Amino acid sequence: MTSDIERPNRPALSLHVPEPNARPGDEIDFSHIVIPAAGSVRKPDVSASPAETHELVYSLVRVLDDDGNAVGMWDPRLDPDQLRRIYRDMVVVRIFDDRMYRAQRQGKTSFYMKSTGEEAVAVAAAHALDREDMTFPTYRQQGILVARGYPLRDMMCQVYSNRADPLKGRQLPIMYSSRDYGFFTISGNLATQYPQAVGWAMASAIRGDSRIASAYIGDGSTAEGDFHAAVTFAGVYRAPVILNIVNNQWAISSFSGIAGGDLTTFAARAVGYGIAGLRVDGNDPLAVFAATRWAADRARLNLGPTLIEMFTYRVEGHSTSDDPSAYRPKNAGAAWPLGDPIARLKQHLVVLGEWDDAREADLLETVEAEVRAAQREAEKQGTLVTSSIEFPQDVTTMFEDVFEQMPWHLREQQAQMVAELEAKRK
Amino acid sequence: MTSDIERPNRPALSLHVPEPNARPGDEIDFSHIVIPAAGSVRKPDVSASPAETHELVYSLVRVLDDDGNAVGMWDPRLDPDQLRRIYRDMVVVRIFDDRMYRAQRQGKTSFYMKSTGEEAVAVAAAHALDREDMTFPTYRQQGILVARGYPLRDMMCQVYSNRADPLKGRQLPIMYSSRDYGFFTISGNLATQYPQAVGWAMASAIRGDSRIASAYIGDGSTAEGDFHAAVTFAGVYRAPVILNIVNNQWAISSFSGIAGGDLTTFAARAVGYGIAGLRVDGNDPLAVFAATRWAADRARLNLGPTLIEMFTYRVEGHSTSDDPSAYRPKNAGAAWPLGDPIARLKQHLVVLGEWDDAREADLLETVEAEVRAAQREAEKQGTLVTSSIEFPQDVTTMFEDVFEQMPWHLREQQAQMVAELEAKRK
Amino acid sequence: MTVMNMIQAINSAHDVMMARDDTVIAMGEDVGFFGGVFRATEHLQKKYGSNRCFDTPISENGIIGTAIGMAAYGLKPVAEIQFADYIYPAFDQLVSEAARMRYRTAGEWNLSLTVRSPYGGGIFGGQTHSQSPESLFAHVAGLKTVIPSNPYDAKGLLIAAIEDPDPVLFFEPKRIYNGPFDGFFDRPVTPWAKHPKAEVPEGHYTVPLGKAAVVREGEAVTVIAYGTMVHVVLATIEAEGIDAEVIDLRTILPIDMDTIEESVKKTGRCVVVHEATRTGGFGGELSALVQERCFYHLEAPVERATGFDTPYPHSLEWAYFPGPIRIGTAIKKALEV
Amino acid sequence: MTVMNMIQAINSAHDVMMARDDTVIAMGEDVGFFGGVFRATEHLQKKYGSNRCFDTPISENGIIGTAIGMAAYGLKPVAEIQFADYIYPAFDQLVSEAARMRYRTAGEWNLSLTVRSPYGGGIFGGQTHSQSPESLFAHVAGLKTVIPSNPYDAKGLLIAAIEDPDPVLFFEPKRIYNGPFDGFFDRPVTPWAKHPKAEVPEGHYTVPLGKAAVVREGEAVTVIAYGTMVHVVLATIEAEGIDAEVIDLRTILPIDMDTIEESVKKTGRCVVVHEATRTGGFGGELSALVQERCFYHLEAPVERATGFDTPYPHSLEWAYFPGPIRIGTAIKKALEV
Ligand SMILES: Cc1ncc(C[n+]2csc(CCOP(=O)(O)OP(=O)(O)O)c2C)c(N)n1
Ligand SMILES: Cc1ncc(C[n+]2csc(CCOP(=O)(O)OP(=O)(O)O)c2C)c(N)n1
Ligand SMILES: [Mg+2]
Ligand SMILES: [Mg+2]
Repeated sequence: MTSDIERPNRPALSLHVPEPNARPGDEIDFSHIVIPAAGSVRKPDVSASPAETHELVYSLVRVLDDDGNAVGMWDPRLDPDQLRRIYRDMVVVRIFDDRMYRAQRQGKTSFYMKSTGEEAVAVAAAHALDREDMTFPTYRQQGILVARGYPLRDMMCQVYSNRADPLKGRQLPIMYSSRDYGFFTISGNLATQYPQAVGWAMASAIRGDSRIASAYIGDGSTAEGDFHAAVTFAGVYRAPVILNIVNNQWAISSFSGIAGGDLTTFAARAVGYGIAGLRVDGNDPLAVFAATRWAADRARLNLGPTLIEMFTYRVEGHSTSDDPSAYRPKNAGAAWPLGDPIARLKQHLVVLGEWDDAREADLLETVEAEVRAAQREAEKQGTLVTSSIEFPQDVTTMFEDVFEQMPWHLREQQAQMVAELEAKRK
Repeated sequence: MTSDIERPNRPALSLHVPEPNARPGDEIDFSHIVIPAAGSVRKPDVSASPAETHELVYSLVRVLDDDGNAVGMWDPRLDPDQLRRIYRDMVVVRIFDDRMYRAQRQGKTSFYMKSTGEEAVAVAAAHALDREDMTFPTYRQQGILVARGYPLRDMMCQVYSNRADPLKGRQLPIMYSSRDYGFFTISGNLATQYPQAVGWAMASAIRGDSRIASAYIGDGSTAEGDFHAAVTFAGVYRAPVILNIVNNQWAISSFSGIAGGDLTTFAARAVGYGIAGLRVDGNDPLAVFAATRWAADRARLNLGPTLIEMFTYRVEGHSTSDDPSAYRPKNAGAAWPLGDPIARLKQHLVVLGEWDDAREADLLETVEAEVRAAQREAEKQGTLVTSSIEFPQDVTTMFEDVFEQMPWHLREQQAQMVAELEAKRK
Repeated sequence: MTVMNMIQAINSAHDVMMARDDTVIAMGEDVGFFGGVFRATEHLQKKYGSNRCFDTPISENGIIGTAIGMAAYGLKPVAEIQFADYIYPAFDQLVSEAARMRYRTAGEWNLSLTVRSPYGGGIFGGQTHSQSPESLFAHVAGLKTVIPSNPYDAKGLLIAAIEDPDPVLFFEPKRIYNGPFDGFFDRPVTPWAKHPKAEVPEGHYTVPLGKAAVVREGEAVTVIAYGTMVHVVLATIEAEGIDAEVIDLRTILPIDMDTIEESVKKTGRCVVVHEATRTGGFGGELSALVQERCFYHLEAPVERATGFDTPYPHSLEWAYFPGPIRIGTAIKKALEV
Repeated sequence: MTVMNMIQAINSAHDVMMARDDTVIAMGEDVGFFGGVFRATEHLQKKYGSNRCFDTPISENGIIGTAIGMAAYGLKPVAEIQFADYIYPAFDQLVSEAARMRYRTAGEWNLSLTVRSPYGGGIFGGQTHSQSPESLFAHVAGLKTVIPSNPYDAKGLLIAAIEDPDPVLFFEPKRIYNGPFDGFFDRPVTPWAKHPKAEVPEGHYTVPLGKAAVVREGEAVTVIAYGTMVHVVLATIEAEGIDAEVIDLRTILPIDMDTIEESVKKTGRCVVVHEATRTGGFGGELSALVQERCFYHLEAPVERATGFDTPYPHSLEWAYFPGPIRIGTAIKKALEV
């Protein structure tokens, strides 16, 4: 044991704080992003050992090449109708996002979050799952609801916290919940859904059910303890769950390096836990579909969890409360080298001869009309009321659902509130 | 999207619950343990990239071979005096443990925990660190205090919660704390010390200091969220910290498979986070020393954290409250194929011609006497008092150190307690 | 009827429910093969399989997080947190998730989830095996909290908790697992066998949540307690010869105010007793409620006898623990005027 | 003196302390380059380097765990938890570690650690951007909790917190970052500029922890509040024409009982106001203390006006929020008899 109080032979330490390679004013620089050619990544057998997947965590599963062709072992060989359904759903999400974003700007609600550029991660994955599988989304997988045919109007009613809001005005906009559509209630607390998904999957296994769970988490949120608990439990009990990490490279203003993204890939976490892992081009709908289906098949065969890094980019601000030009170059989203998932699938359909300008115009018109109609319907049920006590909802519902049975203290408080509102209205 | 409500094509899932390969009544079976030959593992340069260490996480750094020779690149080439100091310290720990265990059985204290078989993990590592480096131990690294020369009597006074207990009777036995000896206060809450160690190391780096931190956690406790936070922060900020996982393969009654140990090694966690990792024969004092020194050198060069799995075996019960024969074969500890760290270092010293029976007898006698003397001294200060209010300590100290200044409510309560004791004594 | 100690009663509640309802499962650290460090889940793995009773990784966060997922699926998990002092890593999942699930989904998802945990002091467990954190959970809308004081109630309340459609925290005063403790640390321990509440039916029955028990009727003063403290209070008033009415709260939330009000309006005096630290403890809430609702009946201030506002000190336990002197002093103060 | 809003005052407290003492560092999610989602740490990274002001991973647990280690080393970290609703993952590190460190080491280690967090409702933040969890921390021996109500106090208290040798939780009522809020949601917002407490010295000064402020003297009733509620109370009594004495508690723990007792003994009546849910809230503790210590001066029960015992509902905010009607009703009730 050395004991040198003055420690003359010991050099000074220093702290390393990761920095992105471009800040506002700098040229955006994606040169560090390594992009393997589409089709270049091996597809392991569905019954492969976790270790056999581990080289994949350092690569990138890609199916669509630059010319719009589907290539390689991971091509899921979907028929054109299904491709068009996926395409359409992504278009719906984008148009929906745009309208709701504008609605927030118009003061019709308090908050909104878009998923621009990340539509494939939700939509194509939902298409690869069974309708009965349970998804545990974050606030950026509204695409799952769309893909499963949840009414746009109901989504909007939730966003507006209006009379027809299925969640009775209790939740922030976009914190959807739908048991029937296999869409687990979104939490405002990051990462909590991850162990819940694992628990749900364990329960399905305990019951000899056949349904699996699919969970989502952001790159930034992987730092939470819940992430670790989830992956640990999933591995130990071989839970039938897909653990998606949506690496859009930003967490509000901090880049993925602050979550450890400079050290290795997020998919590599799978190696550390000894479970199967994949790293996927999240802007390639076919790759997303294929990887999800592969992981789902594994889970259904009782081969346990797969951790999938969906590598993508958050093209717009974090939410309506955020202005990304304060912390990254303005054109960052547009410069993302892996392109736009909607444009890429469209190109593929065109290459296949299954899409053309007329169909595109037709689709846009139909979807725009559909979204507009839903919005009109939703707004008939009101929009968020902020400076008034003329609530769209029956305000006494505030005290319901704290417990199944309302205890005396809540009944008393309910009566108190009713009296208060009467007093206020006088 | 498939939608088959009856799901006829989907097989039933089932839950996997890991089980150890032997339970009470079974023959103990260590045949699954892969033991690479001593000296067979490459030693990377201290400035190697984390990736260059990653093959090591699936192997086992071993220096002492079956014949007691130190072999291979990892041989730290310690001089015989240092070897004898390490040997002596381990012997002290074992004898100390035995006496305190007996003291607990004699009713002199409430609780005790031994580190039998794991002495090298603490002692040899402490010898490889600077005296000023801060250690963040669990309850099984009492060897660090011994190696740093902390008075045995003071340790015992803590165990006895007596008049001279440096912690004033406030902490459970064995929850030592000594700032001067670089031994961070042991917490009853598992894993909390891990991010604290990383924070301490970050602070050292922020201040341009040269001291590093070394943290310990058990295999079972790696499942806690604190483990994940610690390794994430350590990687992101390249904190000068050694993150030891003491894999003694048990966590009270659950085996390491319940912590994920059936899926991969604990050292492999390093791969998932993209930091340096080593897997070390924790019963080989020279391997422990060499790995610790290597990781310390890396940290001092601002190359960041190293995660080290110290592979060992919990030879005895978890604590005085535990009887391991309820959940594993009786002879498990004795059958551990990697032997006993004290016996192995002794064999090495004998092979070197630096040890013999006379010296052994002499050492045992001296240490026994020393420990006995310390115990006598400690017991002069009293032992734990349970069914009485004749406390060895000044009982009013109970209200000190909640805050630096005692607020009015604690002063009032202190007075109340004094009055109560007077009433009780009447 | 059989004589059971509290551990046996709790074990029996599991057993009865696991036999009746195959969606009931037991999980936690050391809960499976070993049957729990206090043996509350002994034999269950053997009887019901490791699918329904299993060890978990040491991650309280993961235990509650996955149990929430299981409850969302439709199971009725009974999760053990090895000591209440170790529930804090799971605090977020309990407070932000379990408590909110029904509300934030407008009733779409409810969680029939029970979280059991050995709790309280009196066993020389030091700072991290002695805590009483009930008031932290009582403040959280959406959680029920239960603390039994005897084997009969323990089994009946635990079955009621497991059957309850909402998340219930079930804190088990570990000091009285093997026998009621009167707070006189220098007297010999009495086993449960001698206590009437150790007569426990072998089969299914419930003790309703949200209902307190008047365990002793009296006229002079109302003493509200729960868990271990019920026994200490009874021993205290017996020793002091005080004709107190003693309420065993049993459920911390929802509070049984009817029983409390009725009693205080009769006696005109009230003392609240708990092991937890005083400031911000549940005694403050009870005291506030009593004076809000019985102000004009109160002849003296509501007194509190509680743990002190320090961490739980290992060797000074009998100076820390709210024993007969502290409780007796508070009661006498309430009777003074 | 400059006119500052609360964010500017908090930013200035950091700036003053980081300039004076190079062991002070600022850390948290989005705290570095961006300067925090509420901009409380703006410019600090640029001015003091990313060594002393930096972003952290999204792990509240890790933020507090590492900050404890830094404080153990001897730094004075000021850690931001982005919203108080997200402090629960760090609950264990705060309760089991930060709060206990000095005690369990018999004074060998102390933690000069400040945890700041935007707090409270009134901004349509829904369930997870509106909570007021102060009572959870007030119950924990070893933690101090501070809640400022204006820019002057915010800066002075934050500096005192940073200089304090013990861990301090510093909750910032986000509704009043930009201007005092009187609770009349249909009136125009007033900025801080017009408020006397927006006159803030640019340099170093402290407002002592543990000292309440009597923000309005009065004879009829004592109203105890803190944070946003101070302004709502003042507006309410003005609207109702009540001669109340209003105490801004400022520090939740340690409680300034001297100031409270003096006032209640004068007025004989007391109302406690907070945003947090009622049951188990800090109002219960205050109510209990007041009736314990001022029982014979009280002419009416101590009343509480608080948030309701439900999760914080997004769109029903103005029915949930304890506004002038709720507070006025409680005060009038306290004055009735
Ligand atoms: C427990 C918790 N901590 C902090 C926040 C505040 N917050 C909301 S979103 C966000 C960033 C999340 O980033 P990431 O996980 O990468 O998801 P993304 O928004 O990029 O999809 C933060 C810090 C929160 N909601 N919950
Ligand atoms: C947060 C927390 N949860 C549970 C416990 C109870 N407990 C004490 S030691 C232990 C087992 C730890 O096993 P491991 O980490 O492998 O360490 P080892 O005892 O083998 O050295 C458990 C579960 C605790 N002390 N803290
Ligand atoms: Mg992100
Ligand atoms: Mg272990």
